[in-house]
Amino acid sequence: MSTLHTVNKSPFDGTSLTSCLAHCLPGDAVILIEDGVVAARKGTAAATAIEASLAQCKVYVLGPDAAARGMNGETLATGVETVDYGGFVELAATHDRTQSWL
Amino acid sequence: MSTLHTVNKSPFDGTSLTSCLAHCLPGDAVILIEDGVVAARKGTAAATAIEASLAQCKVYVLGPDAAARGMNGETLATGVETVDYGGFVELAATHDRTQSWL
Amino acid sequence: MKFAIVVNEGPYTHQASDTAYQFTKAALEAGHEIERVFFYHDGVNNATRLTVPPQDERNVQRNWSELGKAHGLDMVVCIAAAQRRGILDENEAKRQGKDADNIAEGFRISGLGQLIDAGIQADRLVTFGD
Amino acid sequence: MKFAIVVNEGPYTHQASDTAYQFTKAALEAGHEIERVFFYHDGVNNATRLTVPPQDERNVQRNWSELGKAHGLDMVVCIAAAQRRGILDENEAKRQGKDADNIAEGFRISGLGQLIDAGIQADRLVTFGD
Amino acid sequence: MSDEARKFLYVNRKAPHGSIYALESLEVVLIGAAFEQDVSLAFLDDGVFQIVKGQDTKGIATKNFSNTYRALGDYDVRKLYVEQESLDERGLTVDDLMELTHDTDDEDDLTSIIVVNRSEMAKIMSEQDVILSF
Amino acid sequence: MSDEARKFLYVNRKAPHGSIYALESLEVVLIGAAFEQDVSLAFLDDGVFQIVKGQDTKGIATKNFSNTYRALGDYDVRKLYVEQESLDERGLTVDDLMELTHDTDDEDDLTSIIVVNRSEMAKIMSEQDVILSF
Repeated sequence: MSTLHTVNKSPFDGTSLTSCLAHCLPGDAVILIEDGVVAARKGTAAATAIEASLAQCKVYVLGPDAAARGMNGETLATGVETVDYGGFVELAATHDRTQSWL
Repeated sequence: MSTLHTVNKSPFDGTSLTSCLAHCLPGDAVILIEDGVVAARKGTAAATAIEASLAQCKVYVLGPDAAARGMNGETLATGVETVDYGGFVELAATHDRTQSWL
Repeated sequence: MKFAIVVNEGPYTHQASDTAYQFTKAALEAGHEIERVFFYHDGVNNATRLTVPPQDERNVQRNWSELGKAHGLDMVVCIAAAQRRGILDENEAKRQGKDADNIAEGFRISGLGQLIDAGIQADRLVTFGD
Repeated sequence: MKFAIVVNEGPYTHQASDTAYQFTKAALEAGHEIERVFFYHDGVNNATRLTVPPQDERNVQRNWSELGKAHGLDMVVCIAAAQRRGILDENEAKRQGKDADNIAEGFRISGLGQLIDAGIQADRLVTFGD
Repeated sequence: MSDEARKFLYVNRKAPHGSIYALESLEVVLIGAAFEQDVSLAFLDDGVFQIVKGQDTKGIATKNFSNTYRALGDYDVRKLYVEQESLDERGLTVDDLMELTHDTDDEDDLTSIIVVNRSEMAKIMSEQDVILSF
Repeated sequence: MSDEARKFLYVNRKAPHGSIYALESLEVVLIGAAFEQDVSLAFLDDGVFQIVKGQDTKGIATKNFSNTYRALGDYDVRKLYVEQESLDERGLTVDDLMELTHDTDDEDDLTSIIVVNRSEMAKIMSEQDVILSF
């Protein structure tokens, strides 16, 4: 039994990523979407928090949202995987429930 | 020349109060409105940040919003003054400009 | 697999409705079923036919209407949220004594029970908002 | 003193429109002038006459219309924001080939220039949003 | 899937009155009660402010729906999970919260408020069929 | 008061594309240019993401308005203040930003981007007649 968590806010603007990561359990996954993708830009405090979470859950970034914000493979934190909308759907299907950290 | 800053978000949910306080100058005033009032509840990290700012600027809380969130004089951080909508207008009139930290 | 989609934000101000649309489209393309799309809170504002977005921008409302038509989606607008925000169909307009209605093709107005029901019927419920 | 008021959020979802209303009312009561109230972004959604809020709640749209009437306020709805969100007056509806309009009494639709102009004419500009 | 009771969790993370989410969450919970599912509410982050006592909305001229939380027990909504860490960070204790109870067959009403720590809250979330976020 | 140029500051604190504010701010600035006021733009907090280079919105099917920032110089909008601390916190340097310039009478185009620290930004804000927040 595992959860896909979605985070759509910037960690510099709000605390939803922090709260999400604090409630993730082993086997869960987090997908960063919309403005939430900026958390995955490497070299920031948010990216460090994400990298620390990777020991227990997977972290994904929605590629189209990352590209819109000028991010690409090179600027992405280590260990974060990129998916498209189809990959997002697949993650929602393969986890038992989805929780949106709005 | 002074500024009235308005902050309408909870400091536990977002970073606008932090950013506002970092851009306040001596003689400025900050008014906490809407969900922003919860920053003035005493005994929190936000209240401590506000109390530290009082050396250079005044901090007000919009009373009707505080009451709506169950706050009263006893639960308010030291040095924060309460005003009603008329007092809010007065503050906007007596400062040279208003800046909303949305 | 059956998905229920919840849209909490209106068009343009936030990206939530766009993301919900792209997700729904991708789910259909992957062969999943959409049990219902439920428009809630400001999400009801996706359902007005009176929008006229700039020609060089996407048309959020029309995207939903067209996707709904192509796939026979059940697109439900929360009645309580719609009444607060001025989204009405012909019946509601009459019942409330209003002189106009504005609901777009493919949407229907119904109660919050449809949200609970979607949660019961679908395998997965995904919420998009702010 | 002359105030310009900017309202960036629609009714009910956020408190911004309520706060702007209370501020405007208090400013008038204190003898100040209101140069203009400018409804921008989702704030244009305050200007639809089709809302039917629950009877035990305040009527945000009617509050504005009544305050505007009582004090002759210039309440301007940003045309670009209004078009994206489906707020139309009779002229705009005709021009855009829409079969209905929904603007409420006391509001007028105009351009973003009216916001700049308000900033130039007023002594103080106060923005309410999210 | 529709024949057995599903576990619904309503997650409340926002302060009341500044936005409509607290009120709307309460409305769905009350309507949802008729569906006889297994309902829980979670109050964490700024959501804990929703059930603080002494809320008085006269000054902002909006509806004071905070008393409606007291009706939850009558609708058989008995599990209100409140996160301890969220209270702590906001300078609140359980004494600052409204007394929210439900009837029982024997003797006194029982409290519906269940204070849990963050990892217990995470576990509760992980046991749900449907999570509705407000 | 209306006969002399007023100092207008457009304050941009939100990331682009997740909400409409960046686009709307740009629209007002361009329209406002006709009013011949003294216009400045401030990019701080997540607002610095608005002028990051390489934005590609094809995948989210929205309008890529980021190139429009390049037109600001043609509208005589020449003061784009960017806060250093905001860049630092987001792992950005000025090299990650678009090159935004304006014409001058002599020789080459000049950059419109003026990187300032937080206390300089506070001072710039304190010198304005009107602040529009996005």
